[in-house]
Amino acid sequence: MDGIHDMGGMHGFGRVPVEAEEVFTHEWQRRSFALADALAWTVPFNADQHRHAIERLAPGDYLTIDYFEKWARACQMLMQEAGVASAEELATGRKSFDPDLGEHGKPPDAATVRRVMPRGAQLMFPPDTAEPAFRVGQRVRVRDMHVPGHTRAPRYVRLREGVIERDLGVFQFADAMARGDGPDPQHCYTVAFAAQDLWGAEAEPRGRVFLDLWEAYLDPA
Amino acid sequence: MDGIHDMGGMHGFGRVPVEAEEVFTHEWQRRSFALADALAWTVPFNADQHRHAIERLAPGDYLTIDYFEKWARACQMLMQEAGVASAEELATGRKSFDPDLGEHGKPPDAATVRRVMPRGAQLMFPPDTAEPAFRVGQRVRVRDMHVPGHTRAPRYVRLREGVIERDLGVFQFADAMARGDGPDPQHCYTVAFAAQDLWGAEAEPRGRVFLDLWEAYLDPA
Amino acid sequence: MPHDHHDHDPLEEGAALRVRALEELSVAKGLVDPAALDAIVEYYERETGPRNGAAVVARAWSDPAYRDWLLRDGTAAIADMGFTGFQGEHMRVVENTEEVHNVIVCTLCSCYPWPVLGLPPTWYKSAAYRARVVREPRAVLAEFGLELPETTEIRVWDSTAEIRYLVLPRRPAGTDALDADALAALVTRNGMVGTAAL
Amino acid sequence: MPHDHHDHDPLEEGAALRVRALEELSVAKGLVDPAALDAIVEYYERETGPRNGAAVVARAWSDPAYRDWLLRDGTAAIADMGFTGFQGEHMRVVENTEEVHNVIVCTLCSCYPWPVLGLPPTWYKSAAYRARVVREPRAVLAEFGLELPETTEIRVWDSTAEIRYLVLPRRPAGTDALDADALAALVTRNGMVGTAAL
Repeated sequence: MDGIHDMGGMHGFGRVPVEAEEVFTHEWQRRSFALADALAWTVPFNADQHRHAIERLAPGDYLTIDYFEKWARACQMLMQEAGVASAEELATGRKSFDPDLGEHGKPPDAATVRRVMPRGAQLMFPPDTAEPAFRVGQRVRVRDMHVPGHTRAPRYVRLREGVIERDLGVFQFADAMARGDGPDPQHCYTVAFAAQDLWGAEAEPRGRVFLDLWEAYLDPA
Repeated sequence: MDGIHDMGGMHGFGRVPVEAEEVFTHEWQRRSFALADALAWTVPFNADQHRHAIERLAPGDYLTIDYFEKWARACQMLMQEAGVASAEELATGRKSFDPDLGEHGKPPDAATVRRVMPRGAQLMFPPDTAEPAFRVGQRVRVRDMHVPGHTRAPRYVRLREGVIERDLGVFQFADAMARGDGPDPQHCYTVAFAAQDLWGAEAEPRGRVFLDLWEAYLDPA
Repeated sequence: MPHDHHDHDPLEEGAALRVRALEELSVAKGLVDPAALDAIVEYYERETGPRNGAAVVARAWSDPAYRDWLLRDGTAAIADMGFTGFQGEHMRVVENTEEVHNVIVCTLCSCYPWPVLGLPPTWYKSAAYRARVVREPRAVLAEFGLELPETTEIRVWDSTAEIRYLVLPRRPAGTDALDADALAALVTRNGMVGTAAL
Repeated sequence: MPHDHHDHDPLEEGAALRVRALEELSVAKGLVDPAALDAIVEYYERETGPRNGAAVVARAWSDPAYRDWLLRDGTAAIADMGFTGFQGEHMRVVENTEEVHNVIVCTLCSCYPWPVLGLPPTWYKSAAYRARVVREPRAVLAEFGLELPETTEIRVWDSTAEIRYLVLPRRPAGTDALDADALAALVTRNGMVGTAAL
């Protein structure tokens, strides 16, 4: 979606709050972060779905509410959409029904999360899962996409030409994961864009911006 | 500027509040509207400068505060920038100095505004002020512009091709007017874009979007 | 209080105070004459508005020569009715037909033809309308209750420069006997923006 | 309270209550185990963070073979130090040199290499940083107090997919005698994001 989250290159945000060095300033932010992690197991949802839920917040809210409150509100959206909680329960905080957790069963305990956290997620597929359409050094152009859902090709590179800098291998595809359509494994590439091709002659002649882009986003230039 | 005001085509804003039919719901909104009109004479500022001041509000504010409060805040910005009011005066509402109104002299009285309002502004120049670079029917492409200030070519047509539908004649140029650089008179054209050229195959095959674009925004396709 | 912002916006409560303070400061500094403010509000509320546009539309429906002039030179034909002024200096009238439906927007701010329609309603200034009507006009019009045949070509006019647009709606059937005043009474603001049919 | 939002945001006051209500509801519905929440917070606060990244950097400065491995296969070389997990499954390390300065961002959200840097600071998640560093990196770096020579090529890495980035800063002069622990103490988080030099 061409949403407010896609802000790369936008003007008007003022100076960077460089002095805001902290991760958490309130205890509730820690709880919100941990809740998003833990609820992902049982609701369930994946990271792309959580990101997309944040993107779907009203743009005025997206720009003005606390980062960790956005995480919590995204969880609430996903819980309601998954049917494990009702709008009324989420508004009042009072349980009115027990969700059918089905195959997911019990929520993970401390030992389980402690074991899984250092492992992370399985995001890649064997190299022979898909042939690459592009080779390193090839010029590519970002497709003029109009994805209504989650996508990871920012507007600022759309229709722009760059060069394949690295073939990263075969990865699950965020757009498909966010739709709940499975991994749609495909090559992902690091693509180098000349700053002037993105921002015009005012940009630095030798500046470059690198993005990791799935094959579905690219055409040969 | 590629600011939050440039929202044509953005996703995430939800349904249109079709039931919000009113112009004013509070008396202070009427006063804010009239203040912007009246202050334009004496601060002074032109319509493009007032639009640009609204665009320069913090994006989170732009999306969340009342329309007529944005008008008032834009006036405050322009008053401060023109040196006719200080930040402290604007914060407290208490006068600390008399501005030098110079050539503008006294603010217009009721009879003066009543006489001028039905006349409007002089926005056009004689046809021989500038030769047109394009003719009706010609294909054009919107330049890949990176204007840090006010501009009236939305992002959603940038790099897109359209057809000159009408030569509107010679107009003052909003980008230059907003900079305070004078009118930079040039032809302005109505340009027709196929909806599918803007939004892809999901758009209607016969849909079209028309924009009025100054010559400085356009290249031959 | 159907404002184009969130219910939880705290600025709302203070806005009236802040605007009053700005007015008082501006008066104290000799920048505005309060009587001029009254005159401005009175002018736009009394002498502009959709009744002006409706009169233009009714005359165009009643007088083929006027209709042709209006479509050819909207500025002059509308000025002939006495409707002139800021945000109406250069007018173009676009005509709805059986094949074509027109709709007006200003994606970048809130440009609108003040002399013939007055100041814009809240929905016209909303982010949702501005963002969506250029991209999915049919879906937006459906939210207004206007379901157009699939065969209708939709033309969206984004008011990005100094031209202001007015839609000439289709004349309702069964109105042959009506005079201009009766016809004008049928014409709605949304009909002249293109978010309604008549 | 240096949050990335406006001082007048009314949501702030209620956020703690709302998040507590969400936790209690989630526990009541059997969706989370509160002890798991404690474990998650404790894990990320104690076992991830810039000290991990600093150890990687110090080893790369001290051991040319490790440095080569780190730049060739960041994932494996970092895993060799024991730093693995969510948001660090696939790592690339980009090296600052006299000619090249690297800086990391996630314009679309807040992707960041958790195992080696912990969770991101507020400025990294700010709209200003996300919007501006891809367009005007030199101006943004100057706001952090980092003035680069005009001849330095700036490379911006926008974390749009599953790779997470770590900047290998230049080793400060006069540190030949330092051991790995002493070197690691010189390495800052901003140095490993690219918004500071060391």
